Amino acid sequence: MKELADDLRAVEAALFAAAEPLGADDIAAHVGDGVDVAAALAELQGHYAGRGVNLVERGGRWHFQTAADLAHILRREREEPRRLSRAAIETLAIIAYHEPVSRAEIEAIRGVQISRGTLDVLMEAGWVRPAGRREAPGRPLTYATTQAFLQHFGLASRRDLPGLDDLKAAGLLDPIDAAMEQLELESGPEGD
Amino acid sequence: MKELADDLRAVEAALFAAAEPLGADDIAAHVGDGVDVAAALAELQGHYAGRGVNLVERGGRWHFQTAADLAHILRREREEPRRLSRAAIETLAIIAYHEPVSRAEIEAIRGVQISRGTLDVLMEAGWVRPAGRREAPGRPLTYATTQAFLQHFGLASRRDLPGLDDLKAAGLLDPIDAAMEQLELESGPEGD
Amino acid sequence: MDERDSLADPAFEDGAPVRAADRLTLDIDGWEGPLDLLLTLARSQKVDLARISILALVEQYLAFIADARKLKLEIAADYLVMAAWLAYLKSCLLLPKDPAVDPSPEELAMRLQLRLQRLAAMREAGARLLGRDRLGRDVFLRGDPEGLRVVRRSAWQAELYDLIAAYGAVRARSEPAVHVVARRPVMTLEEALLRVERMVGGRLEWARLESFLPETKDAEFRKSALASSFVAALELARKGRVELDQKSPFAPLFIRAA
Repeated sequence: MKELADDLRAVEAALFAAAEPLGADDIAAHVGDGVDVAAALAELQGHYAGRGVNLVERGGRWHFQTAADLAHILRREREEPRRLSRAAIETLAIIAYHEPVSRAEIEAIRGVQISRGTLDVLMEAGWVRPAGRREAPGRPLTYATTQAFLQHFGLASRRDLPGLDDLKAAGLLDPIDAAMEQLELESGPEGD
Repeated sequence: MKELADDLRAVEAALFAAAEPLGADDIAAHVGDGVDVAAALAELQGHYAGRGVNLVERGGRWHFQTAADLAHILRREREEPRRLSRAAIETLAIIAYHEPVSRAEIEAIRGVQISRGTLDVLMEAGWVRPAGRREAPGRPLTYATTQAFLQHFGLASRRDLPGLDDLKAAGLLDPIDAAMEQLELESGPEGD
Repeated sequence: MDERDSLADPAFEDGAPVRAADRLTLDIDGWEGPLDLLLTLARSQKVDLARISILALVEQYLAFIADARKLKLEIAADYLVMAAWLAYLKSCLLLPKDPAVDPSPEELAMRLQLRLQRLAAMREAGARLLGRDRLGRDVFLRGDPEGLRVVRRSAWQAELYDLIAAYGAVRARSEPAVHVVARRPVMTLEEALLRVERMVGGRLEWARLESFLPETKDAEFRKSALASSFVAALELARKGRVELDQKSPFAPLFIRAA
């Protein structure tokens, strides 16, 4: 093996040793200011591509994790981390694709009330957090996803949400009123 | 980067994800019987030699660990600005004006007992040092200020500390105590 | 998203079933609300939701609810509200167009279609999320990280002024406390006795007590002299040297030799 630059080794060691994903700032604080952390991260990511362990970025933080295709050899207990109800899964998806989003908005999309427990489960899992109040009548509380959500679902950022661009392009993430206006512009009223 | 053999990747991932060092048998149980675990371990060890993380064997069990020369980055010091407590600043002032001074003398001047922690804080700050024992009954340890003390407070020497007259003029002191003047006269050469 | 969606949408205009708090909702075969049921029925049309026949969908929904009623299943109110609204929509769609009606039935149908598309999109997105390589299920973090430690070191801070002020405070506190009471101008009882006795002498005419006081501009001293002279007069009266006379309480006090 070729000798690695000391900077690279230091960043590698810090990431390996860390119990939590590290931001570039955290890494710099450990390895010293003179290190080009961003360059080291990019190079390390290359080193580990195709290996049994990969370096991944999740919401601006980096960590090593095992390669996804090796799941079968590592999943000894075969335990599903957390079985989510259908309501919880839909609610999580609505929050992720629309955030920040209020409870009433979630209910409008699902067409039913969400029970108190649904949001609690998502917050307890650490995937959803309150994200401030909307400056609108009633000042409703809004919800958004967390860093842990990105980590758990293997997303480098919210832009990586599956199908996000398609949904946006189809106008399916816009309010219905906006979508209606759009439709009226594109074509006259359609009667099916 | 060259593609690693799947066997090697599997062994690498198993070792990485393990909560404790693994024997060759443990690894075989994960990755399957068809794998030459010993060969894979030897090759992996080569891969990681000279990196920030090494694959090491201890008593027949294998695990990853941070390269010995990088142990220092696992520990990061962070400075937190803290203000001295009232007891500490008074004790420091008494030492500065009366040094070398014993604990009992400090307490006599303060009129209040000082806790062990107070002197510890001042020594941790690097402003106070033990200054030998007094040739008196009980041979009490005495304390004095340090060069760092002078630097922190921007003093060229202890003689730059305002005298009692100055303090009085500034309204910081009630009528002068004769014993105090005596002490001020005694404060001879500084031994830093 | 917009809060108005749910409010403005006619499907939920009147009964506001989405908001009906604490109402017992009977899941019909596990559907989560009327929109969920509609979406399931729409799926059975096996066409793109964008091309779905809303009229056919309405027929299916109404038939479903009618069946459920025949079976005497208890149907949650929000399903019935939706059924009523859909029946209204159906009649509007079938009747000749009335341009005065706003929103038009076509627009209402389009809104319903959009809602179904949105719900379907989110349902699919949820499934795709859950199917990803999830941490702790498909991919794993290092099992036994050494951990990074942050050692907090206190950077102690204090200003020179704090130091000096503290010293001043210590010295001030440890000063022996000596209380000096300023001497007030007083006339003692002894002085008053001598003075009053001397001045009364052998005079037999009445004289006011005030006439025995020394000349002074010091109000404090005058008060003291008055008090002492009064006590002196009482003492002299007790010994039979003087007589006292006062017409009424607080009236002037007169003295003469006995």
